[in-house]
Amino acid sequence: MPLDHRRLQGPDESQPPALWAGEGSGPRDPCALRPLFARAGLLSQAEGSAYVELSGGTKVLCAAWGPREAAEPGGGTAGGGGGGGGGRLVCEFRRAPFSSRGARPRPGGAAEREAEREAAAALREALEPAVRLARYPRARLAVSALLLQDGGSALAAAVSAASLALADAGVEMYDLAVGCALCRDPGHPSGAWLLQPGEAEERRAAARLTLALLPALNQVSAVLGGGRGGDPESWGEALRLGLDGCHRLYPVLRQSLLRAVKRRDAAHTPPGS
Amino acid sequence: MAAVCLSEAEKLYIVHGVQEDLRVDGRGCEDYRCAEVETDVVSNTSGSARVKLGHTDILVGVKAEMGTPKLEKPDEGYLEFFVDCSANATPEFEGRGGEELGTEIANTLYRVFSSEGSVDLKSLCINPREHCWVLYVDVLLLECGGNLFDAISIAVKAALFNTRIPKVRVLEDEEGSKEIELSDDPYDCIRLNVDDVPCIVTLSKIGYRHVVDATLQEEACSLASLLIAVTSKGALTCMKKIGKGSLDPESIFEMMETGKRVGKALHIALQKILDEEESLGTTRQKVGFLG
Amino acid sequence: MAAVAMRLPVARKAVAPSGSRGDEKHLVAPGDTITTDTGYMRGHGTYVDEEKLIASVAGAVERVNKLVCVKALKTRYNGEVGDIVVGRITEVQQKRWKVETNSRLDSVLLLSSMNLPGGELRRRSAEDELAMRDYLQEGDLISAEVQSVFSDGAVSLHTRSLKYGKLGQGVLVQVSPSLVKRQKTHFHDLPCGASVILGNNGFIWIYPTTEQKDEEAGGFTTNLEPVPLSDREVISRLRNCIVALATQKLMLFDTSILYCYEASLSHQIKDILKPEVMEEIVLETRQRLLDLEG
Amino acid sequence: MAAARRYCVPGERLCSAAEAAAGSGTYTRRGAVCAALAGCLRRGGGAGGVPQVAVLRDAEAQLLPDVGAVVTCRVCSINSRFAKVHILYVGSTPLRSAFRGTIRREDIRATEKDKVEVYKSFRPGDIVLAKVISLGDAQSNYLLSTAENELGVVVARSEAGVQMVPISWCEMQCPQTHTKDFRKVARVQPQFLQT
Amino acid sequence: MAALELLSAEGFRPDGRRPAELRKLRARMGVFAQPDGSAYIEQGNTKALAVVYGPHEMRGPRSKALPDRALVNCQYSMATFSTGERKRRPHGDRKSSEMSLHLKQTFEAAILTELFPRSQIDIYVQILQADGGNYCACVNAATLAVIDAGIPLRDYVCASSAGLVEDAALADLSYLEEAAGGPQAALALLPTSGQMALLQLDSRLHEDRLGAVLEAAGGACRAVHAVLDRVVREHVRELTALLGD
Repeated sequence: MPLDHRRLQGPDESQPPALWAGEGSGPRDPCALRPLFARAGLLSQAEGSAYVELSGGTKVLCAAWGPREAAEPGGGTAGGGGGGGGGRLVCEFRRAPFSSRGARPRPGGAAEREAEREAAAALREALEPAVRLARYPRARLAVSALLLQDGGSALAAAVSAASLALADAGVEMYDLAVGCALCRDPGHPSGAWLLQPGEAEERRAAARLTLALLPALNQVSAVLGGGRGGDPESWGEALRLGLDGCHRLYPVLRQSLLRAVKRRDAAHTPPGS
Repeated sequence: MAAVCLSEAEKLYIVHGVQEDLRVDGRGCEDYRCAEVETDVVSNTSGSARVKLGHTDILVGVKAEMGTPKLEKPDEGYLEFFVDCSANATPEFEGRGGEELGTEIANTLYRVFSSEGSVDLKSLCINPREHCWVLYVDVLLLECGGNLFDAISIAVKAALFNTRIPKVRVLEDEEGSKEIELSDDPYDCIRLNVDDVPCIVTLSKIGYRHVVDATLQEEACSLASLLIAVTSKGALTCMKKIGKGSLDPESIFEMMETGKRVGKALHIALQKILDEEESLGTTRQKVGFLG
Repeated sequence: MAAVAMRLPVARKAVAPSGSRGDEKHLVAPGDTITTDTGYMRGHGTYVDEEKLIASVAGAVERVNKLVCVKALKTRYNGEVGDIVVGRITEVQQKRWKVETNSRLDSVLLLSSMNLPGGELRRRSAEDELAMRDYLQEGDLISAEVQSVFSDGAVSLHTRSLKYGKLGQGVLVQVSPSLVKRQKTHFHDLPCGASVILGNNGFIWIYPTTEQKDEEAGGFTTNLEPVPLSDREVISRLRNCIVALATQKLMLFDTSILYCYEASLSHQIKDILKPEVMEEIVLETRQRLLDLEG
Repeated sequence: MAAARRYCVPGERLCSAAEAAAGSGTYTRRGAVCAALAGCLRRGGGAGGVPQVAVLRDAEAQLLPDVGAVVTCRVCSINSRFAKVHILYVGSTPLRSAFRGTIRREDIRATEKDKVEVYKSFRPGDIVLAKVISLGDAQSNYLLSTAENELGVVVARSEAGVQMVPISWCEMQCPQTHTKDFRKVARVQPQFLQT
Repeated sequence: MAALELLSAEGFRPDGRRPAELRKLRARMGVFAQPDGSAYIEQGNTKALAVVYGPHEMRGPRSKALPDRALVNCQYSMATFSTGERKRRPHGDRKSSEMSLHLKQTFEAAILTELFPRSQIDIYVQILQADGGNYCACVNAATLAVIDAGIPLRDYVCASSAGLVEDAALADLSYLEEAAGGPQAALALLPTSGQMALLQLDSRLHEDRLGAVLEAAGGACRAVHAVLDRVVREHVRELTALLGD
């Protein structure tokens, strides 16, 4: 049998040892939020854009486009219910090929596409209540999120970044959407919930939860969680913790958006006027 | 989704009715429609069940096939979910029309069963790292009358209860090569413990209240629902908001409580009916689709 | 308080047709030769092949003089001029609405065939065309009368009477059109405290009885006040009774609905839909109807 | 320029609805005017003396054609019943992407509607001023009308490729070949004329 | 391994049938409430469901509507658990598209489509359990569903398969007999007029033997017709009795 010399003779699938080593992170304060850096309006080609980074490695870049004519007339009414309703929000979520280390599905493989599509659907459900779609009849708004590096709590960061990008694009919204993730550490004696878990914590976790809050309206726009989280009281506690986390993140996002607006304004107003 | 279109006045009538705890079909907010459960309806599967909940009609077949364990969990078997929204349910699902909903439901099922311990996966292992049983849980949607998630989860649990996996022995010769021998006796089989298999309770927010087991018409009136997977012991294994709208934090807490309460009742009723069916033994006259 | 009822399915009991009147009828299935006599005229549900009159659907043969028809047990709605129908708007087009009436093609309601706010004799202007969605939009329910039937079988409706028009709060039940008995009137204010419209197309509308009958503005303003609980109970009970009658295949008309309603009173509203209760109350209704006939 | 400009983000409560009317870029919720855009706050006197708050952005980028708006569009195809156009401008704001619109035969001019013929009114490539009369429905696009003196063709080219000159409300002439073509000509208002 | 004996010396088949004998056939009309017509059929261990929607307004582009008759639209689908080895997709593969096309051709021949210009009739069949004769079970189920929907038919369409083993023609093949790879034919017949709606022949067959195989298939179709006819009449009689009036 002819040997294939061009390729290394190794197992078909392999993982770097780091995956199994685990990190020797000490106990941490479950309520601690990882520092968040956000900047809106950094891409010039997109109408609106935002970049969100959680210290510890999660990096998400989002771009948003304002109203465009819906691809086919009437295409939106099928799912819209109630006839000539508002516009459609189209969301996309992509993981960069270099976003994560360790065991990940083959890039561009069916499993990865499936995971991306599920995340995109979750993103849409989290953002839809925040956008005034009724103001954009027969039009289509688009948001695209690119996960550059996955260091845990990626979907939550994507929700925050996407809502900043939409606001930056000048889309009319009821509120910003702030995302926050939690996980339940199996090692911890009381099984406490951790806010904004890192990648390692997320992988070990017995249960995970991602929330999105519209802070001014005090409405929850996304709840997505699974795992062995215990009885409703425990999940309720997680929810409270997470919502509190969202409230604490909100000022950061707000500031970054205001900064972007001022920058834009300054660029358009000639100096001295 | 097979959505129905309602006039504003009809929606208003439904919303007001929910407010008064009297739904259009006379139910209260926490009442399920009458459900019919039958197991062992497809004979060439390892386990199967058919559940009718109002007009929603679900057929689930479980097939056990031999596979290789996943790398992360070398000593466990695993479950694979597939949901076929067939054109039987509504012409909208023809061709690839049902695919989107099907993957959404399948993804939710993965999430619901992601909790360790819902099914004893270790018992599905034949020999670590090499062979295990893969349970293909295939859901077929035959008719769609609202509340798909709950009906499907009931049917999945019933089908898993009905599943019988043949016992196998691993024979090892001197050289270390292994051979798998299937038991000759068809009655010699493993059964799954389904005590911890969760059921989904979908709570649809209509007006200021929430209802369980919404019909298609009620689903059209609801902007947001919370889907909760509850085990018979009252533990939650999955939580998910679905729909275009958003929810009040307070109402989420209420919904979780209701979900737990209703979920427990659901498990008791289901277990009772499964036991009752089993007690009838093999002499039970099967009803199936001919009934 | 959460109620979850589960059961094993029960095989249907074969209905003993002994001595029932079904035997007297001439029942045919597709492909059956009804007659080889060439003197007959071909009606619905039949076709002619090699000078034989052959059935194309399964059902009972009906002869009216020389005309031979076979009436199928269950079909889509076949429109006839003068029928009362209940329909749902599916599309707003230029100058007309498309209406779903369970026919084989969507029915149409022309802008010119309806009463517009402001009276009968108003000219339909271009503004009316643009404001069509304000009158009726997708999802709205209307009651109407069949004005004409096109050659391809599509139905044209009109609402040029105050009793027709947009429907307000209430509940719609859809049954097979063949279950609705043809009567002089299809609008009934039932003595139990609610009203029904028995559309010939099998759409049945149950709504609270209103005090004043003639509404102004041609029925475009809908009453958005909550319906009182007592009325809701009656409507829900009626709805479940109609579903029960339809499941058990009993003809729907005011008396049968009323009898069934009365038979159901000993049960809770939500229990009516249990198979055994349905069977029981419909059987009782059947018996009372037979007694009535004498 | 006033001292500090106030900037706001969506969801921010601006004032109570009793104090001021909600202008563009805002919405009212539970008796309060809230911002719907990220932008600069402006208070001003609205109609009837009631003060109005609005949130403005530098560029009115997100404008959509609305009923009643005058739009500039290019004709892309015609048939006997209607002309299909691409909407390029709303008022004087360019759209970032073209929206499709339809001018039906009966909406071309205000009088003698039954005698209108589409090909005597528009030709593909014409630049037309029109007014949005409806957002259309599932089948159709934006419905536009030119049934006013001020609306209709403003720029058209002859077969020779030269820009034509209007000679009456229904005719244009090519300055080179002197051939006349039928158009539904707009009487352009002076205030709309920019260099 | 010795080849499986498909026909014993005594003239019995593996499941104990005589060559011309059908498997046990049971059927029911009106299984579901929402579609216009529905039916379920069991032919031995082959189980199929059929539902009919229509005739109704065209879905999708109106331009596809036929001005003089109804469009018949079919989809054949197999439940992923229906086969011995799990199927990956219920439909959309080459084989099921071919089956869908065959069904469409069969029912275009039988339904009086010219009565419903511009409309559409959807027939969806679903194999729940596959044990040979899938196409035939689907045709039979769909016939019942079409009758249940009250759509005019020229005649019943009855289908059955037949094969040839050692000069003997076998009717209504099971999966075991199909898998043996001998010549086999699937026939859809309008029994009263004796017209064929579809005939499909797989593998090589000597032309002299065709007659025997066709005869076996035709005989089986007529036997199927007898059973279906009984089911329909029973159904009609029961409902007419209930409706009274």
